[in-house]
Amino acid sequence: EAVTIQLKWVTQAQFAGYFVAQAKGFYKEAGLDVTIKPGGPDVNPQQVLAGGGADVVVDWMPSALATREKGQPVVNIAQPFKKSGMMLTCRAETGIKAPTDFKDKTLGVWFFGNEYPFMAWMSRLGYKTDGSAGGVKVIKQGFNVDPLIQKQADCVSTMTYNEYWQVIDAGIAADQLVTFKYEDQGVATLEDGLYVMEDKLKDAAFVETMAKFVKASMKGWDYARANNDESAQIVVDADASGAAAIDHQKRMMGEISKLTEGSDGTLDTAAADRTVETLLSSGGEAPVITKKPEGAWSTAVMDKAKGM
Amino acid sequence: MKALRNLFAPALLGVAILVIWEAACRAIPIPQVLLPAPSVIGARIATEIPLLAYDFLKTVIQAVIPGWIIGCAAGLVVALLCDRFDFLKRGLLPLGNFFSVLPLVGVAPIMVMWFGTGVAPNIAVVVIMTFFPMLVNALAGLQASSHLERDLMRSYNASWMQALTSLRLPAAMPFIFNALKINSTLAMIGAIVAEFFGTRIAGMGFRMQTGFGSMSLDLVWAEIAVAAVVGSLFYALLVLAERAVTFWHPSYRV
Amino acid sequence: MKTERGQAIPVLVICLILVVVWYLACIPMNAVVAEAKIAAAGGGFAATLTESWNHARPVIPAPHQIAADLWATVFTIAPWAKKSLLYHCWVTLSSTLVGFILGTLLGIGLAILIVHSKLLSKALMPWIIASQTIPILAIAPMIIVVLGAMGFTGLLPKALISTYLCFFPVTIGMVKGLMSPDVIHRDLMHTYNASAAETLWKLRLPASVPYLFTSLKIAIAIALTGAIVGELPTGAVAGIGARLLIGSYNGLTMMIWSALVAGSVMAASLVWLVGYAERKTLARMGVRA
Amino acid sequence: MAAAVIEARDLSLTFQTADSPVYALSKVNLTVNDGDFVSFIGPSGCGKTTLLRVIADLEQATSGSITVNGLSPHDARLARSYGYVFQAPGLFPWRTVEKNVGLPLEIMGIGDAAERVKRNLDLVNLGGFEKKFPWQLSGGMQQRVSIARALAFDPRLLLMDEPFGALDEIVRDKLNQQLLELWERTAKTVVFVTHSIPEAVFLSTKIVVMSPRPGRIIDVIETNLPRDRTLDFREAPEFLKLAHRVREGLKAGHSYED
Amino acid sequence: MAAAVIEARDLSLTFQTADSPVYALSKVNLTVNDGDFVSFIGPSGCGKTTLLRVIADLEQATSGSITVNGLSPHDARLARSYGYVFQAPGLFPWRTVEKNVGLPLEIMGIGDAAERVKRNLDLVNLGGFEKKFPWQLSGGMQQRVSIARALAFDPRLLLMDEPFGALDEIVRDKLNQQLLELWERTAKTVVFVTHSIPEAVFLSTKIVVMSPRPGRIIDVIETNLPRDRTLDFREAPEFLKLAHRVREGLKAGHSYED
Ligand SMILES: Nc1ncnc2c1ncn2[C@@H]1O[C@H](COP(=O)(O)OP(=O)(O)OP(=O)(O)O)[C@@H](O)[C@H]1O
Ligand SMILES: Nc1ncnc2c1ncn2[C@@H]1O[C@H](COP(=O)(O)OP(=O)(O)OP(=O)(O)O)[C@@H](O)[C@H]1O
Ligand SMILES: [Mg+2]
Ligand SMILES: [Mg+2]
Repeated sequence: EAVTIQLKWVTQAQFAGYFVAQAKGFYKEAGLDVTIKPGGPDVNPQQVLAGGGADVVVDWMPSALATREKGQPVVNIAQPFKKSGMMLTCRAETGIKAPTDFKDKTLGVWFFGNEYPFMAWMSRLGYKTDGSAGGVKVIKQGFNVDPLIQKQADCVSTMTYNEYWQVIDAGIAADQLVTFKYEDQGVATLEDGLYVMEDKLKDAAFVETMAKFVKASMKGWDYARANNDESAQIVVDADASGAAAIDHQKRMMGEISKLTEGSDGTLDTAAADRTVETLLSSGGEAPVITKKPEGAWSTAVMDKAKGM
Repeated sequence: MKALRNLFAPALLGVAILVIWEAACRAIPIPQVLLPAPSVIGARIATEIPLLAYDFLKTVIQAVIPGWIIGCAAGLVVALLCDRFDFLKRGLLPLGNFFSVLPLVGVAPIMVMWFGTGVAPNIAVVVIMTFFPMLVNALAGLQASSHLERDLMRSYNASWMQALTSLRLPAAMPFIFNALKINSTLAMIGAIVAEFFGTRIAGMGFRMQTGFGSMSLDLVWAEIAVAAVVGSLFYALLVLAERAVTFWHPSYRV
Repeated sequence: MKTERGQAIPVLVICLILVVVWYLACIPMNAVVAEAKIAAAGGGFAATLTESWNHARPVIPAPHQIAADLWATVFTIAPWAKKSLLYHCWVTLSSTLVGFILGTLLGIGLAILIVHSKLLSKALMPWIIASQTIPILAIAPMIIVVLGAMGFTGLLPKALISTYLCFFPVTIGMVKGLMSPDVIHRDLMHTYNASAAETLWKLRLPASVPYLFTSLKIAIAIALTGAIVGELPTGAVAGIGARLLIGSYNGLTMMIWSALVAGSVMAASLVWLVGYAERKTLARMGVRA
Repeated sequence: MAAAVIEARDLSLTFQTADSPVYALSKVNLTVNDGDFVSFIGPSGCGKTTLLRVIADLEQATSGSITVNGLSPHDARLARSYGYVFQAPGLFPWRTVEKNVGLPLEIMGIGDAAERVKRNLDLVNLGGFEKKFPWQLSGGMQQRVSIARALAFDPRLLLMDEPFGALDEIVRDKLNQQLLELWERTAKTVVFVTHSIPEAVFLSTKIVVMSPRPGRIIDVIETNLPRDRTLDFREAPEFLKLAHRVREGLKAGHSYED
Repeated sequence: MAAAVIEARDLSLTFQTADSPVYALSKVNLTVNDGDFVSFIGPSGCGKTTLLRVIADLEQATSGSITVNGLSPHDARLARSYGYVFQAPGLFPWRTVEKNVGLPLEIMGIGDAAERVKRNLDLVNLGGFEKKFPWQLSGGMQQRVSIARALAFDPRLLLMDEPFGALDEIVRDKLNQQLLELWERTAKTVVFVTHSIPEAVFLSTKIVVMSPRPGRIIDVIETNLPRDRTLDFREAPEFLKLAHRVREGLKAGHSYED
């Protein structure tokens, strides 16, 4: 059976589980012929899913919920990532020690759907984000950490497994940095989960295929956690751009393992509810969701997978 | 009256496109997150006018127009320098070609590095995009005068500057206007794309990008519609100016 | 021809000036990122130079750093390996060329239609213009998704984005060019009762050649831009655009810059090729030097 | 009586320009019969070219009527009834001399092009210049190429706008004679604009004298001279009488304006 | 003896073309003195325009030497020594008639432009056409605008390439006379290309007869006629004798080629 999976971002250890399952033949064992499509800043997995370009996509929950509210019923079928890797990294020299010090500072934020946890956090802290005095100055951060390195921003968004290490690589020692993990601030949202179209779940055969897919993928994740270095190499080999560097991927693999640790793919509904809550409190002129979603996650596939 | 008639044909075609689009969206339910129906987009435009106006200000007034002016001026000046100093023509021109496609994707982040987090990097991107078409067209245009006309200026021992203003620039105008027109649309694209990579959190490009993120495709298309209208008006103005300046060109004497 | 022969020295001189300016510019521009290291190295002039010219993540890398990266990715790796810059150049080049050819044909075709039919020109032109004001990067993902759903993947979607971008300058230039024949020449064809096709072929097209080549130079440059942009929504797996994106994403400054240089070299070569074709064509048409 | 090839009735043409209208033709009446050789003569700006252009359907009359071969000028043009030598050479700069002369043959799909091109280039004494481009020719040579081009496809009706203006007397005399021979041999109808009174008298069966502001016909002189004239004929008394009449007409036209 | 304005010694010019070289000028020797009125006459393609262009520094001789006002043609051009009427009008289409005539005045920074433009347009009988664009003029009118343009800045040396080719006899006679008056009044030096033998004889102090392939001078005729001629003078026996001599020279030149 052919399965196409659309990743959220470029080929890197963040998606090691799928690449490992592919390379180690776990998919083949399950009788699946899997195509992995890398993503990028211009790829919206939900759009690819809607356009029929993929059967299943890796995406973050805020984006999936937004899509759902726009009338495109996508459903979470599995959640390999237990924890969020998002954090705000600040230069220590700016004097920021706690969230209360953000006042009038320039903060780099990722947009493209990733800004909502940040907005929720700021509104919880009582900061205005429209640039008015007494609030915080928000700049749109590209997909790297240049604004921090070049001192255009006091803090930037980073992932524990990627951008943070770019800051370190740029020659800024860890003790010159202050980090705030979203997980710790109570504004974390669920990251890399697997999503499919809701109506397809009515088809038992599809559920069966997905169950096989999830099971094999989770096997990949388990293997990746156990064999960090080998998995990093697999990712590097899978990268067609030739840009992935082995050292960086190894380190990323280590951090990713911390986020997937303990997940068998089952969605923690409490975490999902917290995500919804965070998003609902984010406010702003274009709220990502305006009401609590119904049926945005399904256990059908996981139930089946566990029974295999 | 004539203007009205001129608008009729394109308007008819436009209405046809919209009707087909709307019908398609209803008949084969195209997912909203792929392509919203015109009616949905229209509704969104109606409710978002202040936001669209604000983005228009941020993108068109602050980035497109200054960038277009600087880029076109720079292209023209370099073309003139190359024309004036043969050494530059031979030395600089081949290098000028290198800047013809500094790819946006690579340049935009660098511009942010160099020019900071304000509007300057966006302007810089527009300048880079518009520079080359003007350079190439202006150079071709400066060659467009006839030998007889140039001999006449020679017989007057006209200085380079005089020959330029009396003969070669007027003769180059059809080419220069081609560049201005091409650049008017390139500048719009450039400014919007620059916002994809820039740091500002306002503007048409920014709104489109976040619109994608939150799957508000109707908002994306609302911005696209504004871009199209603005771009077309910009272009139309240039066509009017072109007609006034190059009225003598055979293409206007059918 | 004359200019080509006498080009080497001026180009070298200008290059030299550029390189010197570049090195000088590195010092103040890299000051922010390098100051800590300069201080660590004990400060002073020598340290300033070495640190600002050799920083791993500079605001602007020194030319020799780019050259080193280019050397490493072009000459030390087999050209078909995916770490080789040549491989990525080829990926981009192939969709550029396909896009350019399609765009040129489309552009000329549209120009011909517009010149021959007042109605078409009135009805089409505004929409062609409007189409160009749609930021391609905004709709590229949709195009790619839709084409992907229709079964078109790989080269074609990227080439189509190039086409979309590059046909416009050709159309604009050719409309002007096809309208540029002198009144007396048009009258002459008129007296022969020459068909539209003959007038096109024997008068309008030859008269439009200067406009055509000017447009083609711009079009091929834009086609390259389009190909690069088109690589982003296709998963950025290969090509100059992918290098730029991933280099930027991973903070690999040298990778960005060498990709930029590679892109520029390609562009300059392509533009030069068009210019060469122009000179040859004009010479064959007996145009006075 | 021969059939009328050109028949103009009360033909007027006014150009609208930015400042004031120009009355280029005003109530022109003219009949050209089959086999006629008609010359237009008149001061610069009197509407000779304009009248020729109306006949050729390159300009539309503002009022009045005109037929060419019994058809409207438009239909006559579609039937490729005439060859036109413009006042300026109007050669295509990207074509060599022989390709320029061959242009109408290509368009009309006429065979034996090479032979015709050669014959007509020889006629205007330009053998040996086949491969040159127009800018490599002198002014008079360009004009001769354009004459060869109009003759190449052997039209029944020839419209010639100062074809010999840029030529010296000797070549001009020669071409005058050749044109006359051609006309006699082929019984073409020729409408000819010239500034030279002797040329007009020598060549024509009918001389149309025009006057400007507004452009109009002030005299039509039927010459009734024998068809087979030689150059010496220009010394004959009838010739001189006719020339005198034309000159007087011209002067009268001029006196109107200064 | 007056100072030599133009002095050419063994001047040759060969055009290299794709097929064969064209010997446009071959060993030309010529002296033009201050105040001379020199006409070049010769068959089409004999190098008249080319010689004028060499004098004007628009073409470089292949061998031989030439001075203009004792300077090289290049320096003479830089000194704005001459006014040139080209064979084609060469008007700028984006300028009105008056702006075209005013062009050299603008470039040379000459004052009282408006007055000069008006005077010269009147001279060529184009008053009332100031605001028209070139394409709104007849061929002869365009030619006259270009004459007015060359006269506008009152150059000491006038180079005129068939200036009256597109004009009718009456206007031509009038302009001939006006040119003659101008020449007498201002003691200009004029170098004049024409195809009309009477015109050449009537106007010139010196007639240069040229012949083609290779382009060369075959006769230089000093006319020694009185300076104040009227048009009737064209009936005088000396006139006819000179005209005959020029015609014979021309024929001799022609016989060479056919
Ligand atoms: N396109 C035009 N627009 C306006 N006026 C025009 C146009 N063409 C010609 N005219 C005017 O019409 C009049 C007649 O012009 P036409 O060319 O017929 O003269 P002509 O008799 O051929 O003169 P010539 O002997 O100088 O060639 C002139 O006054 C001219 O200015
Ligand atoms: N740029 C050029 N390249 C090649 N040959 C040329 C060029 N210009 C002129 N010739 C040739 O030089 C010769 C002389 O040309 P020129 O224009 O001087 O003749 P002309 O005496 O002015 O003739 P006309 O009376 O016809 O104007 C001609 O045979 C012409 O073909
Ligand atoms: Mg005329
Ligand atoms: Mg000549």
